[in-house]
Amino acid sequence: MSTVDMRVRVGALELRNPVMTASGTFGSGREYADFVDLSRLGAVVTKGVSFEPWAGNPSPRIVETPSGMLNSIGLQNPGVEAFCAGDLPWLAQRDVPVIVNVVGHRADEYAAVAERLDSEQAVHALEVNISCPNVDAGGMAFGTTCPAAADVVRSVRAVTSKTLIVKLSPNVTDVTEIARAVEAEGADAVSLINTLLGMVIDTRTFKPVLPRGVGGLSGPAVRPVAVRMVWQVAQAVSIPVIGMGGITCANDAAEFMLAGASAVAVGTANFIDPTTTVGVAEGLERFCAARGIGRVTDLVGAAWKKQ
Amino acid sequence: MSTVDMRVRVGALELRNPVMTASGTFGSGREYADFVDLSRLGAVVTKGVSFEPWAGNPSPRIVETPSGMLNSIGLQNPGVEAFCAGDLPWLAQRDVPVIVNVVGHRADEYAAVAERLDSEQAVHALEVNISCPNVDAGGMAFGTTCPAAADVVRSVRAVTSKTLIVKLSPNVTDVTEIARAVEAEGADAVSLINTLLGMVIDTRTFKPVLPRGVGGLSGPAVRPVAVRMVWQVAQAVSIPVIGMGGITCANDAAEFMLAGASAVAVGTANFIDPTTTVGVAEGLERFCAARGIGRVTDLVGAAWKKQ
Amino acid sequence: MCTEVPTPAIEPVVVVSNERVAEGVSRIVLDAPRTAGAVEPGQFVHLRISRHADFILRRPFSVHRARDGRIEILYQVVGLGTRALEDAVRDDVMDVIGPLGHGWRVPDGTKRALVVAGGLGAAPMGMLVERLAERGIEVTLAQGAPSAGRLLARELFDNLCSRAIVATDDGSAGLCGFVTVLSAEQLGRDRPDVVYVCGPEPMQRIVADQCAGAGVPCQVSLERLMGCGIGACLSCVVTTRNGLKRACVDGPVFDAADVVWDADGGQEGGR
Amino acid sequence: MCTEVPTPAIEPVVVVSNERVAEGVSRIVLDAPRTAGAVEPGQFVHLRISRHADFILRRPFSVHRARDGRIEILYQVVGLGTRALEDAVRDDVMDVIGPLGHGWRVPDGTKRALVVAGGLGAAPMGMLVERLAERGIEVTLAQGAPSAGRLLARELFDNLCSRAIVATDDGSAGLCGFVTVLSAEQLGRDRPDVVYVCGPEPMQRIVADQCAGAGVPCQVSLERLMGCGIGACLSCVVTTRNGLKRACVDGPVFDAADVVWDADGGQEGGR
Ligand SMILES: Cc1cc2nc3c(=O)[nH]c(=O)nc-3n(C[C@H](O)[C@H](O)[C@H](O)COP(=O)(O)OP(=O)(O)OC[C@H]3O[C@@H](n4cnc5c(N)ncnc54)[C@H](O)[C@@H]3O)c2cc1C
Ligand SMILES: Cc1cc2nc3c(=O)[nH]c(=O)nc-3n(C[C@H](O)[C@H](O)[C@H](O)COP(=O)(O)OP(=O)(O)OC[C@H]3O[C@@H](n4cnc5c(N)ncnc54)[C@H](O)[C@@H]3O)c2cc1C
Ligand SMILES: Cc1cc2nc3c(=O)[nH]c(=O)nc-3n(C[C@H](O)[C@H](O)[C@H](O)COP(=O)(O)O)c2cc1C
Ligand SMILES: Cc1cc2nc3c(=O)[nH]c(=O)nc-3n(C[C@H](O)[C@H](O)[C@H](O)COP(=O)(O)O)c2cc1C
Ligand code: FES
Ligand code: FES
Repeated sequence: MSTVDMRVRVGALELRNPVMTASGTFGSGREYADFVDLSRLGAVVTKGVSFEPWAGNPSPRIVETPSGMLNSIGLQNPGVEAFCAGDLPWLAQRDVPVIVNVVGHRADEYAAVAERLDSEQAVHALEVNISCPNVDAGGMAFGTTCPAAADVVRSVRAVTSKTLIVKLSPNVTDVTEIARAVEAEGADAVSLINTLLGMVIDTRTFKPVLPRGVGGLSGPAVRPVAVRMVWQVAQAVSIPVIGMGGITCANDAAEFMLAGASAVAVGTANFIDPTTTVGVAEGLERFCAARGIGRVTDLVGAAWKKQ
Repeated sequence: MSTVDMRVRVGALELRNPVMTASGTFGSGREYADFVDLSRLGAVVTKGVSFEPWAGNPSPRIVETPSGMLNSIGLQNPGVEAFCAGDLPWLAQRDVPVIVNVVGHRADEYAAVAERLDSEQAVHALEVNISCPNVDAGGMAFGTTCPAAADVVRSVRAVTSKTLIVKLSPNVTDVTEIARAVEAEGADAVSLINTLLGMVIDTRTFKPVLPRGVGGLSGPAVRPVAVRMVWQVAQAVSIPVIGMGGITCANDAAEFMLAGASAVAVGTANFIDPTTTVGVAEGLERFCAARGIGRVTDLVGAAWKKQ
Repeated sequence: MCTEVPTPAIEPVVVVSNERVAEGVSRIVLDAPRTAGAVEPGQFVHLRISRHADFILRRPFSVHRARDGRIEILYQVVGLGTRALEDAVRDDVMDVIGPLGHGWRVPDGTKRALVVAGGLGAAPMGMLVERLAERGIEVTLAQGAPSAGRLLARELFDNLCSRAIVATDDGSAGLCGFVTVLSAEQLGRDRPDVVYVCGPEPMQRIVADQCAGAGVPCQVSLERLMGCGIGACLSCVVTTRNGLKRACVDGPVFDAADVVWDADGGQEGGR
Repeated sequence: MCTEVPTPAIEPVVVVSNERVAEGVSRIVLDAPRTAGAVEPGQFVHLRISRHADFILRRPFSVHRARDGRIEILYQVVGLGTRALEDAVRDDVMDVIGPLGHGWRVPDGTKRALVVAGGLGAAPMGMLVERLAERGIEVTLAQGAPSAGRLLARELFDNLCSRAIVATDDGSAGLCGFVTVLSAEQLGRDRPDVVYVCGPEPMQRIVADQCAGAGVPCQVSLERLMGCGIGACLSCVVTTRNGLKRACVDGPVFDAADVVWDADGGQEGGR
């Protein structure tokens, strides 16, 4: 086999390779089991889980845009209890670290979910989503100011000893400021980017296509913005960065790692090719092998680190 | 001919139709004269003009991205005197309003350019660019905080009675805040969006493709973000909004007008089809005619205005 | 049928033919042995129209018929994807994920079925009518379209249905009016054991109401914008009496009695 | 030539043929009557490869030859656009903006010319050699490539040049080594009135230095990433002794003596 060491660390977690799934684009992992051997992924990140069940937003919930899409799913999910009873036991049987994406309307709701999950051995890490643009209360509102972001992270940190990842919003003037604020509150890693706030108006009906008006932009279209933010954040904090936004192939993933990401996540691309994640993982290994790079971690930040 | 009234107002300016050129993508207009009858456009917006000559950034200055491109031109221009001696007299002979994009490293430099142009009859309006991501001093730095934006606009307003448009940056948490700040200082209109800050890293060299690292993302990829911001700003201010970002056809232009833009500008699309501007103007007229819309201004904000 | 859902897979497919079959509607035939062998009536494929790449998502299409290792899709050109599909020529390579979703169910003891198809709603009915005919079930078809030139799959339906009646908006064939007039008549006259409906959602809803009134089980096939097509993204939800369901895996065929019409998705604000 | 620049225009073009002509290099022939009639040696077209739309910008290509209303382009597959170009087949429709740029100039009284082409640098030399031959100018060609299989347009050059000498990196044809060895020899031996150079920029620079040393006028054809292709966007700047020039309208051919190598664009920071 290969001689490339593909392992990476995110907090206390060691991943067998840097390729994870982006929250909300991979269901609970179960939906992709026909296409992907989950044990070949670095980690599975679940969709957002709230304390109570959330119904999500009205339809239509997606619309395609040039090289991307808007979504307005609105974090529909059955709540943390149903998650622990349903998807989690199934995931626990797979040989892959499980990271649960945590959402809430208020800081104490985030904490309640985190507390409930803290006791679940099958959960390896939490990803606190303070960046979903598709809910009125909570979500992105927490991710766009330092005090609000700090507040959520503090509440969650207080109730969990699991690896704590904070998912950042790109809809800010200075993403490094938010990254530093959550690092200061004890985040073990940051992940970025969540979706960019966007809108499509239907020129036949004269109304926005999505009932809520705005939605979250993802896919290749946003990749340059995501790479730029990873580059900025990786130089601003000393915790690991998980990079995502428009990754479709190993080359895209390498771009994020060179920008400073210790791990990467594949989102929208799963919809086009459900095997993208494994393809990226294998491709990244070949990418390193072809260049005589012995450890995938050697890529991390190579675009700016002094040799 | 048609019965659609295509005229729109931007400050004291009346344009024969809502379609302008986006600064920096249409040269001084002269370069497109082989392809476009300038008198069929609403206005020509020139590239950025500074007080002293600027050399711009090192090459390469552009890189293509999914449905878009990054540029790092860096506002290369011969300075306001050379502009007034060279391009301006040529433009003055065309039957089209001329809007000059004004740049500076400091507020007083912006004012110096504005003051010089104030005496030029051939200049119909100024577009103050506080949103260029491709210069270290000035540019976007002014467009991302309210006090800095207000400062530049105040300085310029003090020295010119011409129609004053302020070009806003999308790289902010809340674009409506900046829009309101410049409105309060006497801006007659706002234009948005300038480019999103992005980066592409070359996976062969392991370095950013652009020597400055970051560049400005434009083209269809950014359209959903631009439409969203126009929608937000048009509802937040009472001055006209000029919308741009990824417009390639009349349908795209209509989307911006429905979102609340009183006029639109075509940028990156000129590179692919140099006749795009006239095509958009004609198409917009057909768009209205086909729907029995008598005045193009009836489109403005129709996606959110109460009937 | 469809109690055992065949495992979906990604299958590269090759275009065999692609041509107009009615006003504004084309039929594309794809060489797709795996999918053709596994697909059940009412299921769909998620198609990647790969030569044109300025859109990125797949597009879902019902399998109209499947035989000899090939699948047939009837499609109408409505936007970017279907315009690109129309440009495909013989030997172009694409790929599908399929077969996907839960298709039509035939209740035990069914002797007589009514199939109601409006416009493109005829697309998922091809395999269904074939299957019903195979099982010796007597099929009445009520088909509607804007005009005679837009009635789809006439030959197939005429051959396999005991009765095929049509309605057109402009009266250019059959009854001048909506297909829902025909379905109402049929339900009154000749009580079927089950009714299958596909077409514009308002029409499906009217037929569902007619069936509810007549006490006849009714199945509808619902279309939603789809991201993943495999149950992961929650873009395709349908509101049912049992909560939100995903059209791509729980449907596209639903029991009409379960559907809560006009109420898709959660409340505003995601609370 | 090229004192009067023909007005550029957008012209729809149709693919006549598209095939491999050397290792990694293809030739596409386009039906383009207007451009073919107006183009001068050294000019280029800005090509929109329209059937593949996940890239959006045009791509610039030199016109290798132009006759009978057709233009020929020699191209190497290096990325997205050229990969798509390789997929084009007869009768595909694209469009070009052209002819663009300032081409090669022939100084008055020229009797002997040296043409130095490295790799794809042979592309803009086709029309040039034809034109020089027409005017009875004696042409020596020094051509380099990685290997014999990558030497382009051999027939054309052999027919029209008084002398054609080659160098390959692997020695599979001609001299084993760089073409700059040949150009140095030629300059020493048989003093030409003008030298034309195209190829990788470091090679062009070496030849330019050789010419400067020998006191022979030298023209180089520079490549830059191009946005608009018509002088508007300033993405293609070349640093010259007379300031920044745009490769698309002021070039791509420049007097080597004017070029400031390795210094493109302004200072960091745009000040
Ligand atoms: C399970 C399923 C089976 C289908 N079977 C068929 C079939 O057999 N034949 C056929 O022609 N079509 C079928 N469709 C619809 C088909 O998927 C769409 O017409 C197609 O995706 C449109 O793609 P486009 O790129 O051409 O249009 P787009 O550019 O994506 O959209 C054009 C317009 O059509 C609307 N639209 C697109 N998709 C849908 C949809 N699914 N429901 C409602 N409105 C939509 C959009 O909102 C937009 O207004 C099916 C859909 C589903 C969910
Ligand atoms: C005036 C002019 C004439 C040209 N004539 C020819 C010709 O006759 N035959 C030919 O094969 N090519 C020619 N080129 C180069 C050709 O334009 C590029 O190879 C082509 O644009 C690459 O497109 P792509 O999408 O395949 O590559 P991309 O995916 O755009 O890029 C692939 C790689 O090539 C690099 N690259 C792309 N374009 C250039 C460029 N212009 N200069 C330097 N590096 C570049 C990119 O930085 C990237 O690393 C010419 C360029 C110019 C400016
Ligand atoms: C349909 C959809 C649903 C998403 N749901 C979530 C979510 O529940 N929680 C979250 O943190 N991010 C969510 N995201 C954002 C993605 O995880 C990711 O950050 C973003 O899409 C950018 O990556 P991509 O371009 O690869 O998709 C969602 C994205 C999409 C497209
Ligand atoms: C090559 C290039 C140069 C630009 N130069 C300027 C400039 O000088 N001043 C300015 O305000 N905006 C400049 N812009 C931004 C455009 O005017 C416009 O705001 C942006 O590109 C979004 O529109 P588009 O997507 O239609 O290109 C430039 C954009 C490009 C692509
Ligand atoms: S399309 Fe993704 S869940 Fe149905
Ligand atoms: S390519 Fe735009 S100026 Fe040369």
